[in-house]
Amino acid sequence: MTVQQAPVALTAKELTSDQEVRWCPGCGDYAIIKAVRSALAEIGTPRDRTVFVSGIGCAARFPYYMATYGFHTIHGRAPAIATGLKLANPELDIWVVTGDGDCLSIGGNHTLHVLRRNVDVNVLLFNNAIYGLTKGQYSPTSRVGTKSPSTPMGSIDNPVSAVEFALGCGARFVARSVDTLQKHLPVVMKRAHAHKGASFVEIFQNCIVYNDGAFAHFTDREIAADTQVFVEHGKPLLFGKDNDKGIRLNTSTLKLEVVKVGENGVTVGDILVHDETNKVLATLLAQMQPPSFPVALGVLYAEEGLDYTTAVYAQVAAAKSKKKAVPMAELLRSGHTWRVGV
Amino acid sequence: MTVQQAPVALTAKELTSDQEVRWCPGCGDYAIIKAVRSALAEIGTPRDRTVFVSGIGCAARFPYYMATYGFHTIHGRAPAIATGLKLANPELDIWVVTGDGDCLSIGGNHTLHVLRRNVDVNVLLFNNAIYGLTKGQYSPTSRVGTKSPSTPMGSIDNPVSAVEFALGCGARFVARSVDTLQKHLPVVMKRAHAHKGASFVEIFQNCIVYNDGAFAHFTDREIAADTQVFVEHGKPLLFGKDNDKGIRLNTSTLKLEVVKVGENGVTVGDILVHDETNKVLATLLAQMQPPSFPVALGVLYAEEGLDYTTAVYAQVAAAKSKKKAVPMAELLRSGHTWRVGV
Amino acid sequence: MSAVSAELPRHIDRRELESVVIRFAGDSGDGVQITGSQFTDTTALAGNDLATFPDFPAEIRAPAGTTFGVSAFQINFGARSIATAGDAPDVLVAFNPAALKVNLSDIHPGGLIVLDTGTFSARNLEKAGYATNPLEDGTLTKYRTLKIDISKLTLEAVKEMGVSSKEGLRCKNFWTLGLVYWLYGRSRQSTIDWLQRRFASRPEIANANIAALNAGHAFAETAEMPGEISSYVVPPAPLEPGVYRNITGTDAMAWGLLAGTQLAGIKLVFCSYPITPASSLLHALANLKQYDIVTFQAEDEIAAACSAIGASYGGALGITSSSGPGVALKGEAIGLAISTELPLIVVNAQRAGPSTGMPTKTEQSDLYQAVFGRNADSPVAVLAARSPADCFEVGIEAVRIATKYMTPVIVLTDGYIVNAAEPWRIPDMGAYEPFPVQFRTDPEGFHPFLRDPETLARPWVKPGTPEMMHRIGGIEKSFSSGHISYDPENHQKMTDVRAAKIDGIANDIPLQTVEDGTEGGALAVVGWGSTYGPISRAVGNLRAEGEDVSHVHLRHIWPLPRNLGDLLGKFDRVLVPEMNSGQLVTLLRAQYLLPAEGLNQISGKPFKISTIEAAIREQLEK
Amino acid sequence: MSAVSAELPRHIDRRELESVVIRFAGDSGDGVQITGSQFTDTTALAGNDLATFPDFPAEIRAPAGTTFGVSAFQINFGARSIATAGDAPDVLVAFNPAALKVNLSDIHPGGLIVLDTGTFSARNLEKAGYATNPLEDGTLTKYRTLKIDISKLTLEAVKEMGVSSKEGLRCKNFWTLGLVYWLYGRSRQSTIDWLQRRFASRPEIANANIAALNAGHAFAETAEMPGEISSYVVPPAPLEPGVYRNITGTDAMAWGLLAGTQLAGIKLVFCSYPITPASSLLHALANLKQYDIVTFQAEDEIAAACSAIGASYGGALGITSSSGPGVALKGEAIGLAISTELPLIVVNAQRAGPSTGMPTKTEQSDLYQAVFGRNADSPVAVLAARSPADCFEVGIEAVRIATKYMTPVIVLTDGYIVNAAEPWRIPDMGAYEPFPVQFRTDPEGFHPFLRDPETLARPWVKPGTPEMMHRIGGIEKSFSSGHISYDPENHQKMTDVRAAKIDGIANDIPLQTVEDGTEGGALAVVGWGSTYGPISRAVGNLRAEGEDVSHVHLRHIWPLPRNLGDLLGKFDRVLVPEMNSGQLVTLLRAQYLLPAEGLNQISGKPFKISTIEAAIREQLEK
Ligand SMILES: Cc1ncc(C[n+]2csc(CCOP(=O)(O)OP(=O)(O)O)c2C)c(N)n1
Ligand SMILES: Cc1ncc(C[n+]2csc(CCOP(=O)(O)OP(=O)(O)O)c2C)c(N)n1
Ligand code: SF4
Ligand code: SF4
Ligand SMILES: [Mg+2]
Ligand SMILES: [Mg+2]
Repeated sequence: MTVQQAPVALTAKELTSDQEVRWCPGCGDYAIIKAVRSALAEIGTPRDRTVFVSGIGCAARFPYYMATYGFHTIHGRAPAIATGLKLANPELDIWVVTGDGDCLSIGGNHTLHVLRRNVDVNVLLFNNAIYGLTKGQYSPTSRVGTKSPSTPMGSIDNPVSAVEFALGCGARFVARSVDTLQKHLPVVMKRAHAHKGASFVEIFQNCIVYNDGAFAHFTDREIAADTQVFVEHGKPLLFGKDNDKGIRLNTSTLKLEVVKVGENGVTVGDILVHDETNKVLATLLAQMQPPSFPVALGVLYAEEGLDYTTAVYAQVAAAKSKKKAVPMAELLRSGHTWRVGV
Repeated sequence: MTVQQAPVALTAKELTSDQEVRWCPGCGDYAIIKAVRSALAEIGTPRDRTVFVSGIGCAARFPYYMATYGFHTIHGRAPAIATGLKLANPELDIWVVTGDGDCLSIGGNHTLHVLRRNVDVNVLLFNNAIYGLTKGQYSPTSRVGTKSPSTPMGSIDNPVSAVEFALGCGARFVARSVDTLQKHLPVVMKRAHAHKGASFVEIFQNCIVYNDGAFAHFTDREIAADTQVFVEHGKPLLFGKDNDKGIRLNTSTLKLEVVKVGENGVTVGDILVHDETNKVLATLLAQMQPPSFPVALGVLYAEEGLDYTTAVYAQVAAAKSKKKAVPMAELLRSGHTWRVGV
Repeated sequence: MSAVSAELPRHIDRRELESVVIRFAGDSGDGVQITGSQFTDTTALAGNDLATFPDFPAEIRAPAGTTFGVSAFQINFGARSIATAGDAPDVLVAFNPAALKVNLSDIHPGGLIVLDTGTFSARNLEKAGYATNPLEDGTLTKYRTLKIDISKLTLEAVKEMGVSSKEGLRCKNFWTLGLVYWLYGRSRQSTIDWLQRRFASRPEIANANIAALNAGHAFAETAEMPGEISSYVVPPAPLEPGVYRNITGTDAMAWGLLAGTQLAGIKLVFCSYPITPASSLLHALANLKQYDIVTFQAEDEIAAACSAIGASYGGALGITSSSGPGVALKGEAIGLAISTELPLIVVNAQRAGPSTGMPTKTEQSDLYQAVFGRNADSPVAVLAARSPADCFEVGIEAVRIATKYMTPVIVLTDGYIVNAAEPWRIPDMGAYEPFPVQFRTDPEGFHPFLRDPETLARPWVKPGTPEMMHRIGGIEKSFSSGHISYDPENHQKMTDVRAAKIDGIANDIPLQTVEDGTEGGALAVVGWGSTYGPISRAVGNLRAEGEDVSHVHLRHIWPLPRNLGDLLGKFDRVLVPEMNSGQLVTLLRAQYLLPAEGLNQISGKPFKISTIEAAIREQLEK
Repeated sequence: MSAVSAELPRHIDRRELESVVIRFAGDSGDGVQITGSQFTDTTALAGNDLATFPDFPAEIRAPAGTTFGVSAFQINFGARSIATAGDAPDVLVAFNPAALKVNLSDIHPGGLIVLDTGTFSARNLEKAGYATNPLEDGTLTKYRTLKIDISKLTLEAVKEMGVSSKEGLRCKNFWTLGLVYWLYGRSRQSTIDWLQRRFASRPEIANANIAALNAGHAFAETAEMPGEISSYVVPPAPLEPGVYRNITGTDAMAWGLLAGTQLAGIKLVFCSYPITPASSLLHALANLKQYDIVTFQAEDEIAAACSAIGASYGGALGITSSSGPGVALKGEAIGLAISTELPLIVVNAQRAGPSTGMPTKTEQSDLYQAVFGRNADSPVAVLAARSPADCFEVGIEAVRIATKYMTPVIVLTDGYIVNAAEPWRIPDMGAYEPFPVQFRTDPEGFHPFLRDPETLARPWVKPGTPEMMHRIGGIEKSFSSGHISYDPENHQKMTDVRAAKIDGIANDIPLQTVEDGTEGGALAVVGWGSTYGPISRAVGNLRAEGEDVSHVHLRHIWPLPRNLGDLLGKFDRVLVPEMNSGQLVTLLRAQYLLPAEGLNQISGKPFKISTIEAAIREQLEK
């Protein structure tokens, strides 16, 4: 936002539209919308300055359920539409809601460019590793071997890692959370919103109908403590039930390893401290996968930088101060003209 | 290639078609085609098993000048077309020739997917950081501030780094070279060809007409020794006129630094040894930029993995062994049928 | 309250019925589609002709009990030839209040409504938007109703079967099916067999469903059934002798494309991106890999079209499929195939638009896009399937034209055709003449844009063929050398020859015949695609009444059959019913300067026979 | 050999000329386009009417001396109104052998050819594909020639100016221009002024060019010029009084769109992706940022269209532009704008296709794409500009329709129109009635698909407006609530209302008038777009001969003017010349059942007047 306004008082209920929600009962999207509403209530941007732009998919139904402005567009193109909207009015708070197919299959190119341009919009990727709306085909984030109507013998494509991709695109804010983490999610969203420039948030979302339990190996409550690490800037990367496991960098192999504090002489001082401004660290964290590693959640990377529309309007202002915007009638007469008759 | 065949004897001349070359005099593309011909002559795949597929742009004229099979397609789609071609005939040697606009602007999504799927084609990106064919608009790799017909006040988008992008997409072979490096280029291309799966090679190419000298700050002969480092698996990352500068990892900041062997007690043993199987190292190297760092050239990353069409045909074979391909007449009668009359 | 109460007009006529239309409707979770397809299979085995129309809700899994979560399946079966799924159901089976709410207005007075009273709770009535209970407020007085607490009776029937009560309740569709089987004198055996196969690994589920099926049947047969109702009889239809099966448009298209590539002797590479209602073709072909088929789920529709083109360049037949919005994305790539003269098939399962529109609803509004929807002068062949089974023939014909003329072929189906099923007399594969592709291998005098003097097709060369190396691309090329050419006269010549090639296909397709009626007269009703059913029935009905009306149905939309203009010229009037705002009619008027008129319905639903009959009568009265 | 030799027929008639066509041709590096535009400016100042046609080579910078590197610029100027760049040049200025080779066949016998003999080296002759030297082998006997070693004379003229010999040789176009100025009695002053401005920072270059210009002029004037040649006179044309300028289609469109948004009182957001020949509009608008214009080079055409739609959703006017293949990619997004009823302008600078085709050559073959090229029933407004200057009016009209009717408007120009320039009488901006957009801000009774009863347009609401929060999307919505709706009748109603809205635009545009001729008669020649020039001249010529032929030219392609059918019905015959295979003619035949016939040229070049004249005569003789 270029204009800072005092936050207004808002409740989750005021952010809820009158439309009947049409996700399957038990869908992770319910949890996410709850978290978004609570984050937005805390952020306090007036509802009339908030816009949700989405593509197509189950996730993309999101805007209908928010009592803000909303645009449910076409498959994969939400980042481009959001860019145009931001160009027209940089003062809007724009959220892009997208699914793994929408964002990384058909929409991969627009995701790349909205991120590298650093357009000040917040991209929320609901990753359920499946095409929900079209009834269950595998997606670019589905693990190899996913059986689906289009891959009855199992998928063979290597999945893309959403956050590694975002980092490779030049994203300056990359974060990750899980649909069920109702405390963590709003925090991440507030950070994304506060970041000036494009923010990219991957949310692991359970599709109960077509890909139930796709992330259970690190989201199940019983094992979560050992399979998730919450990264926080300036804090050591510790995790585990007893918070005694940690991530250490093996400087000779340049690879991460999981160690236990107190074992083999490992102290907390040996544990990597998270630095969200270090892109290489973010890449290393992004690559961690169970079972060898916990999944890194939180803000993996955040780097300040000029956002796109600010730069665009700075040029418009510069143009105005350099060349006078003479009235149309005068513009038409600029350059060579000549008079006939009269 | 699935079928290994003995290489045939080939000369650069035999690889040259009878079509008049239509690049501007002095264009870097001339040097690249020379290097490609010499690499192909050494590789020795018969001309009739080699196919060049390109999109649209100056670079994309490439196939016309090769006495192999060639398909000059549409803007940005060469990776998708090459994928289909490889699916139809996995025994072909397929090279994709693409420009920075073709590959990273309109074609970004197909580049992502051909790389993550690991389709066994060799992508050669001729990066001149400009749109040559359409007369000089800035491209996604143009540095900020590029004045061009569409950005008369200078471009404001952050450029994308081709190799960081490729790594983020999950590419398993990523290399870099320069149009004028006539010894280095063929070596890189031979490595790309030998790699089974998708290979991605970025070639810095000078567009003498619209972006002359865009890379001069690290390609000019006089300064090249100090602004380029040639990475080789298992060898220390040394460079400089006297080969006494090196790249070291600062393990506390997790950042690279340039040091001088012999100064401040630095020995060759302190210098990072290139490990082309380490993706994080590749990311670090990819990020190095003049003037603080030399540009890393050579094979930044190479990791074995099942290639796409091998997996596809393995499934076809598995399907055949599991379900009999009964004749059509029988297939039509499978499941419930009933007889009327007779 | 007893489990059943019947309010039936007395003295029901137990006569043999010529045809019956039943609609099953319920929550997405009620197994409505399975019930419908089991009834269909059994009905087909009984020798009736039939047509079906599955109607899916737009939501994946809408909250239970809501109107927008209602799924329906309609079947029309009869002792005579059946062309459509029927205008209005004679029987509605409603598994819950929402299903009743959504479907009631389609039932004509006196129709039979079978209801599960067990679902008419206050909560469900509210979710369905009923202020008062329709079972009690007189809503249903116009209809015959069978109000049964199916839920309760099902739970009783399965209680000994070792399934949970949730699983038990899921059997209520089979209980109901048992009842309906009794009504029409159907055998339960094929359904029992199917359940045993389907739940081979969970026999308790199979047994529970079978128990429910039998219980529903027994219920109808026994005293608990109101005495006035007995079994109807719908005798077998006089079908052509042969072996029959049921087939959906999707399966018929998959098999037709496979059969076509076998007749052509080439590999099929199918590249697509999921979209409703086109995805099912990808699913069907993905299950046929044993035929050396490669299926590829691309990253988007552009990549799908482009990879198909790449495959065709490689010497396979590249096929892609989508629905309207996805086909829109393929336009530029189709232009490349036109310019490089590569075979390509684009199957468009049309749906209601514009834009996302109503993805689960049917429409025929992509004819303009197929014929005209690209930049530049870029003609292609366009075919349309008229019914589920017809997809087989159209699939083969598309392969023949694409490979013989080295051209893209656009095939139009629609949401109705791909999902619906009809009985199909399995054709004799031996009767199809093979049309093997001749790849060029002779380098003598070769260039890639040489032409066959008869078809005007260019030679097809597989990369990998010795000494045939050549380059092609989307830039204009010289007629005489195949190289890039910017020569003005050459461009004219190439544009003309591309058009002439497509135009020439008209010499290689059957002359247009009259489907039903005479070669001239007062009125021709011209249709294409899935309007076949209602038009043929409407024309048939009115001809039976002695009206001078004939039915002409197009398979070839472009080029049009050579004699079509003359044929239509022999009628006083031409009426063109379309599920769009008038697209074929534009083509016919422009081509033949005939004052053809449109009958246009854009509601996401197939035409009713009565709508077309009314329009015909109006035309005849003019 | 002396520096000049002339072979001219004796006794040249020194009469005043009514019009002259000159073509400058040379290597891309020869400064041909600059020469042409300087000649144009000077000619305009002299009071002639004129039209120009720049013809760029397909290559960026082809190797010097090759035929495919030849660039050309043609100007037709006269003492009467000039409508086209002329059929065949009276004068060819050829800067090298390749330029002669490529252009000679267009010159009619007796035409004047000015040659730089200094470039006729063996090497250059070979590169141009000349086996023998055309200066010597009789090739040129049919023509009048001025063979001058311009290279040598230029170097001599600039040798004192302190430029390198490479830079000096680059002045030869100005030497030649000086000579041509003398031939037509032109003042050098405006060119001298231009050179001084252009090379303000390198005065030695300016001076060298001025010296060359003067030297060429002096050469012609002095004894070294063959005695038989003297200056021709082309008197001023009787132009309407006013202030004039030269303008290209690109600049006129940029200014028209800007003027339109000013009249509408909204911000212009222009989103595009480069493509020949559309890119120049992006370039032009990128230079107008001081008008609060935002220009955005998107990652591809889809993103360009989508970001424009996003901008319109945001309350600006989103405009996108491309050429055929790029517009093909925008089809799906245009559908979204149709469904959500957002204003959007899509400017298509048409080029020769299909596929990549001949990007630098002109064509009119995207009319089908504009009118029909999308999935589903998705009507939009389509406008076409007839000439470079007309782009200004069309740009304004497109903004008016898009914002008033909340609809996409497709604007068709072409490669000829965008690059060519013509003198333009600068309109009085005060004469344009503003059409300010009224954004809705009143929440009372609001929903986003309410409609203005007259225009049927829905209200436009800027996000950011208090208490007007709402959601829109590409799914079908309820006519009465604006919410998602799958209701069959509603879909029919919405489809009908979308069509009626576009159709209603016909009530808000001028009735079709006859450009030249009468409201009825033997033959109407109906054109659209850039065929305006040759049609108007051909019809004018034949009417001057007393033929009964009239010219009707369309700006509004869809909807068509209300009276068009009636108007055309008053003619015995209708002829439709198009630079495509017959696209408007399809529309007219389908709409009006008129036996309109096409005159079709698909060569990448504008029609010659003579071609149209011949076709008219043929029609009149039928
Ligand atoms: C152009 C286009 N192509 C395809 C589709 C069909 N389609 C709708 S949503 C979707 C993918 C949904 O997957 P995802 O983005 O992961 O969202 P989810 O439903 O899982 O939330 C597809 C393929 C479409 N609507 N438009
Ligand atoms: C669909 C489409 N959009 C745009 C173009 C115009 N176009 C041709 S090449 C090109 C970009 C060229 O840049 P690059 O890929 O970097 O190649 P280079 O010419 O620099 O080698 C563009 C925009 C096109 N031909 N097709
Ligand atoms: S299909 Fe999956 S993602 Fe879609 S609404 Fe249902 S549970 Fe959620
Ligand atoms: S424009 Fe640039 S990239 Fe293109 S051919 Fe010329 S020098 Fe090479
Ligand atoms: Mg998903
Ligand atoms: Mg480039």
